[in-house]
Amino acid sequence: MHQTGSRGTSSEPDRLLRALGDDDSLVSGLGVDEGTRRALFSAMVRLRSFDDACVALQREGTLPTFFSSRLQEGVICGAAQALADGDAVFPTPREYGVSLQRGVAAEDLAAQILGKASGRQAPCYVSFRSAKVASVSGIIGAHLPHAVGYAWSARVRKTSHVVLAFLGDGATSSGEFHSALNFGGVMKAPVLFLCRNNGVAISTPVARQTASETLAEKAHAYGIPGLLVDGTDAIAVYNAVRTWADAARHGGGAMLIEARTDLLPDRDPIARLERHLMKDNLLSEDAARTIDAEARAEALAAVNVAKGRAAPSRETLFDDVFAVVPRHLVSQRDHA
Amino acid sequence: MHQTGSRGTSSEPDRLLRALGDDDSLVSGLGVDEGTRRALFSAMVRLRSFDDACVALQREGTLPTFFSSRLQEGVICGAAQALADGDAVFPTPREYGVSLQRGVAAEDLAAQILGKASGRQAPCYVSFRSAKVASVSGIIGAHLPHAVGYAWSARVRKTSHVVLAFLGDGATSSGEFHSALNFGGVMKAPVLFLCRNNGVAISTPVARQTASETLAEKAHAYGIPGLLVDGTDAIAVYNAVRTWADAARHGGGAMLIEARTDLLPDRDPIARLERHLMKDNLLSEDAARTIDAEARAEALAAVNVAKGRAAPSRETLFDDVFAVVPRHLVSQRDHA
Amino acid sequence: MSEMNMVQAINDALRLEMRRDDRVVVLGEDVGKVGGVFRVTAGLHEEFGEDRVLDTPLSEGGIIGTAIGMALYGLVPVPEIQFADFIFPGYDQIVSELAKYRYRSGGEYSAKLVIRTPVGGGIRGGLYHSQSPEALFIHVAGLKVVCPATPYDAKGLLLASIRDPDPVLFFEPKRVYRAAKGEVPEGDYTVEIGKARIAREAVPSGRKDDRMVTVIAWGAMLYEAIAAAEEVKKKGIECEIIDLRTLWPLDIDTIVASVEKTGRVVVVHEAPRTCGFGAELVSLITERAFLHLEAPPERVTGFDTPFPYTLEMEYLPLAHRIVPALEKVAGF
Amino acid sequence: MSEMNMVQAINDALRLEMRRDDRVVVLGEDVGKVGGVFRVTAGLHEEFGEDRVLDTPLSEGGIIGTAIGMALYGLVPVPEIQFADFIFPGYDQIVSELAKYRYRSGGEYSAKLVIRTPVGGGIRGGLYHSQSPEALFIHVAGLKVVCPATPYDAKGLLLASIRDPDPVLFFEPKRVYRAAKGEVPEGDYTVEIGKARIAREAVPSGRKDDRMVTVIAWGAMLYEAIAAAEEVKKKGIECEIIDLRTLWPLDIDTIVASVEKTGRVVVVHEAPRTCGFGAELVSLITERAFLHLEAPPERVTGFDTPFPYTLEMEYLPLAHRIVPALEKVAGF
Ligand SMILES: Cc1ncc(C[n+]2csc(CCOP(=O)(O)OP(=O)(O)O)c2C)c(N)n1
Ligand SMILES: Cc1ncc(C[n+]2csc(CCOP(=O)(O)OP(=O)(O)O)c2C)c(N)n1
Ligand SMILES: [Mg+2]
Ligand SMILES: [Mg+2]
Repeated sequence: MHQTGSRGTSSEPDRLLRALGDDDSLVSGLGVDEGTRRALFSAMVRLRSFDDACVALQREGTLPTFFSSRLQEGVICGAAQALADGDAVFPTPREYGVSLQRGVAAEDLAAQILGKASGRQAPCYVSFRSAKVASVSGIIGAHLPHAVGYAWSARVRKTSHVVLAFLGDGATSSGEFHSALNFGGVMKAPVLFLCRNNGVAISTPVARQTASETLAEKAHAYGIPGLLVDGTDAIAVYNAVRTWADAARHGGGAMLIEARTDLLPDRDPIARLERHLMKDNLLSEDAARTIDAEARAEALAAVNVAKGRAAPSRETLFDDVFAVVPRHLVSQRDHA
Repeated sequence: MHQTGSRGTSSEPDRLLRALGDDDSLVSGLGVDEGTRRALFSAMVRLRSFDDACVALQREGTLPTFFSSRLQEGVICGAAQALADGDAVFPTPREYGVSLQRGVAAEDLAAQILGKASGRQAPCYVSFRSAKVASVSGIIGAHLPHAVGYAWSARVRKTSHVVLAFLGDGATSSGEFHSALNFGGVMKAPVLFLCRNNGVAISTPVARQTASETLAEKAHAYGIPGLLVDGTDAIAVYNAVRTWADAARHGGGAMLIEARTDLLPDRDPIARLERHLMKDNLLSEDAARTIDAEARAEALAAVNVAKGRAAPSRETLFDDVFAVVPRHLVSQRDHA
Repeated sequence: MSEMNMVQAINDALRLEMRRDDRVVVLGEDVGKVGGVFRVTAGLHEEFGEDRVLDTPLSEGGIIGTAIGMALYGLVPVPEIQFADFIFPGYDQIVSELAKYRYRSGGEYSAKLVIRTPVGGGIRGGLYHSQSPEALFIHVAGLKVVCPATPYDAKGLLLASIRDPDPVLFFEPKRVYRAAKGEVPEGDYTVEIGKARIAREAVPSGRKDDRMVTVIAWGAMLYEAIAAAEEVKKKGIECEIIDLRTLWPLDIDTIVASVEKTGRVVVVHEAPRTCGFGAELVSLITERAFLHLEAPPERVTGFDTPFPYTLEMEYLPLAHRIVPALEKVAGF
Repeated sequence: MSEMNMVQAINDALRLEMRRDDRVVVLGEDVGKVGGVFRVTAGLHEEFGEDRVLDTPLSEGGIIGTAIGMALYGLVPVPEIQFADFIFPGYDQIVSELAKYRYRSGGEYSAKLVIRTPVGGGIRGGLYHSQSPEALFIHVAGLKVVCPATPYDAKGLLLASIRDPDPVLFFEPKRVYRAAKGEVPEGDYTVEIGKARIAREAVPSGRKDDRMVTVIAWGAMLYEAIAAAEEVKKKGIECEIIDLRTLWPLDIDTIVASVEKTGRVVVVHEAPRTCGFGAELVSLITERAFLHLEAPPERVTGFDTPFPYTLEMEYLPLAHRIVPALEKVAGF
């Protein structure tokens, strides 16, 4: 595994870290155990199925908006797989699905997306404290300094927990990206900034987002390492995150990984891993079909259960503004 | 002159651009004409004298605060000298004195500092439209995107004017630093970000400001060149800015220069240039004394003239909020 | 004249002014080729090219800060903030720089630009796609704040805003972007900044028990005020509705004249109640028309909570919440 | 008990709470070794070390954003913003993140922290070292806003703020940082958030032409209100002065009780008049005590201009500007 130091990447911006070769086999020397590879596959299929179910909800008008994670599963699932239980994740809306992998029931995720939990946030702006998944903000980049503060706290509190923060390519332009990476570098916080570069922010191509050749090299500005990885190669993402996390648990600091998901003509991370697993005889056609069928069934069932849940009542509008509903809100609740 | 490309600096962060050698003579190959070298010296002495007069005003309590430019003259005067008339400057309070070199009368500068012009801003937050010196903000870093927009406008309006924006090392942490350099890179704006690194922001050392090894290398994050220059060497600063400006007038884009003023044991840029000029027989002891005496006389006279000017009247409080005083302000002015 | 919706009217104003004045430039996230997420800038990139219509990086501080620099140069930028909810990363540039540039420079400089941004709820956008932050700008000296309710006013006020010498925040009520339709002149015209409009005049019936109420509203809530007025008319309550159009500087004369006539006031706005613009309106009315007031002015507003997602129709001050307030002030 | 000024009282509160609760951390620009530009955090770095007292890079968004992350972890950060004027680069973190975190997460998370920052004019600081931005935070649901006027309240309110479960903006009136002195208990005590204090009680003389006025003030302006009250006493105007202490949530009961007694109100604040907190106070009073009002409430405030430098003593609502307002409401 080629990992650049704080000034390596820029001289080799074309060094894209990959685990799977063009022939779908593991690049030699990368020992990722079979269980992990299988788990990665299942997680991606599960996420894709859930995503498809939600996209259908959007098409039928049930959801006004939805941030599909299609083709981004290699980054999302690869990274989540590399974390330990006590680690925390700070996602953007497009990684709403990371909670599935961290033990959240699909129906609870669907309930938040369908506005059947607190009903406060639009779809994909989810929160799962039980899974140590932070609340998603609607302000691009705003969550990044939170990840730094959280990671620093875990360090000074002498735990070995680390923090994973996701971001898109567009978010690299935000002021908080700058603050977060800078604070992360100075505070030596065990936080990973994992940038999914899908080449575009709404309609704006990366070339209009920044003039830097890669996003990974932005790390240098903060004295932290930057790494470019193939985001459609879930094993490569897993490896990169795992390597960072192992170091970060024992005193290592912040890092920026750019995972490109727009680069290769064959951009489907699930198809790639499937071919690899079949080639290595870790997956049969039958098994693949079963995994897929189960995932689709789970997603549909989850959506149905969630649809059946009660919507939050008017009274709940006034909860959670403060720890205790204050008098002025009691009066707005009861007399308006 | 050694200038790094968009990825050169980081591999040679210790390459500090200098024009004056340890023996006070010009490094060979750097042909800076005699007139320019003499002008630089006079400008620095003039600024130092003015600054001393203001520091005295602060000591006596006339000024509540003051941003002294002592020891920063190499950067301020070196850069200003390299500009053409139509170019614009966006300073921080510590470069309040750049206007002197751009034709502003010392008494008009003193009047603004003493609150005898509009009286709206604390000392050093000056503005001189006639000299194309922008209004200084109290918010660190906030002026940097202005410089980008201005420079871009000059470009699309097909002029050959360029823009110089000053900043301190502390300002590199601001969100607007990030926005400005990023926009500057993407928009290919003819703007120079000239960072005076004096090693400290109030009490915070650069090492707590950022973990990057140099500030110059932050340029890479924006796909623009970064350069490290000895900020106590006015000729080196002049050269660096001039070289950039010549290119920027003809299609060149944004750049970041870090000028270190805290590095060498011999940190006085005036003493250094004086030794050089004397060594090259461009300045006699007598001439130096005269330049100094004239500068001090000018500064004291300016302060006296400014002190004698009338302070703004209460009515002026309500001007310039809008182009025309609106009715609600007329009533606040006349009835309060 | 042709019938337009508000999106078309704003687009028409931008195109007209960009043709007339080559200093006008448009910039923002996704405003270029795709013409903005609401298509308000559609076609401008094609017509005026990328030196007049710029897709920017994702930084509101950068957008507004860069626009200020363009304005200092002498251009007239019209930056778009994709949703008003995203304006806060650029808030410092607006309140510390834009609003204060003329003042702090003793009149040497001014930064003239118009920030366009969609505001308001009712589109199932939730917490970060629904807010109405006008009060946070009206409190800051140096800014003009405009919010049209009709396509006619949208075009005329935008043209006036671009030609006004001061910075203007131009809030577009996105809930009625397409729903509000009306006749819009094809050529050039302006609607004066700082002038309200009587959207519905109260005509006293002459009956003894007749009660009149002045309703102050703007943007999308104007239509709710009108619906509420129709509703209470049956009960003998006659509303005079003022569409503010410009929130600051305020057309206090029109308001005071109406309150002197009706003696009762209801203010409607989407933003949270506390320290909302309604508080300023109530205070000004109390100061200027105290002896004419038959009842304390009522505010019908968003609640003092963040903007919710599923319950937005409970949160918004829609007709069903305005009606009881009208009845209350009428019955005081 | 010992006499302290406000800087000492706040320092004392921080030290006490950091000793009592090891989750409390202090961070900000220059708060460490040098103890802050106003020396409010002096000695803390020495006593608690750099894992509890952090000098940060120069980014208010970074300071507040990082503090939110610490709070999500379970620490109790007390970030300092060097001057309230510099809070705007961090405004988005406060209004979009801090204020909304509990709500948007359906109560799963909360971000408990206290932002300390000096406010107000009168120190020859000019445009960017003098502002009073309270209204810009009170309007945003989810924040508590505190502003003590005395050392006793400063210590007690800061301890209460740190222990309160919600985010608090703790505004420190820097003009009286050292000028306000008083007895402060040495140990632990709190002053309840949300409770105003009658700083001066109006005692009716019983004379027929006697007029009473309720004056609402906070922070440094409390002392101006007191001076004005002494001044008008000679003219038969008796003031009841309410020191709000907590601006939000508001102790409306204390205000209404006083207004029911006096029938007249003057509100004093440094911030610009329009959409200032005074507007909310006037509106609430009008809504709740309409029939008790003998005169329209008056606002004595900063003008609707940026904060000036040389003319700040004209700008501020000092006693010489409060006196005519008292006379006006008394003579209505
Ligand atoms: C501060 C802010 N500005 C603008 C937006 C609107 N917006 C939502 S998603 C988005 C693009 C994000 O692109 P990127 O970060 O690349 O993530 P992707 O959607 O490609 O995964 C924008 C501009 C926002 N949410 N917040
Ligand atoms: C946004 C903001 N935060 C904090 C301050 C307070 N402040 C004034 S000068 C300064 C330090 C600036 O340091 P640097 O940029 O290195 O410039 P220097 O004074 O060293 O020339 C700080 C923190 C400010 N003016 N603006
Ligand atoms: Mg993207
Ligand atoms: Mg410095």
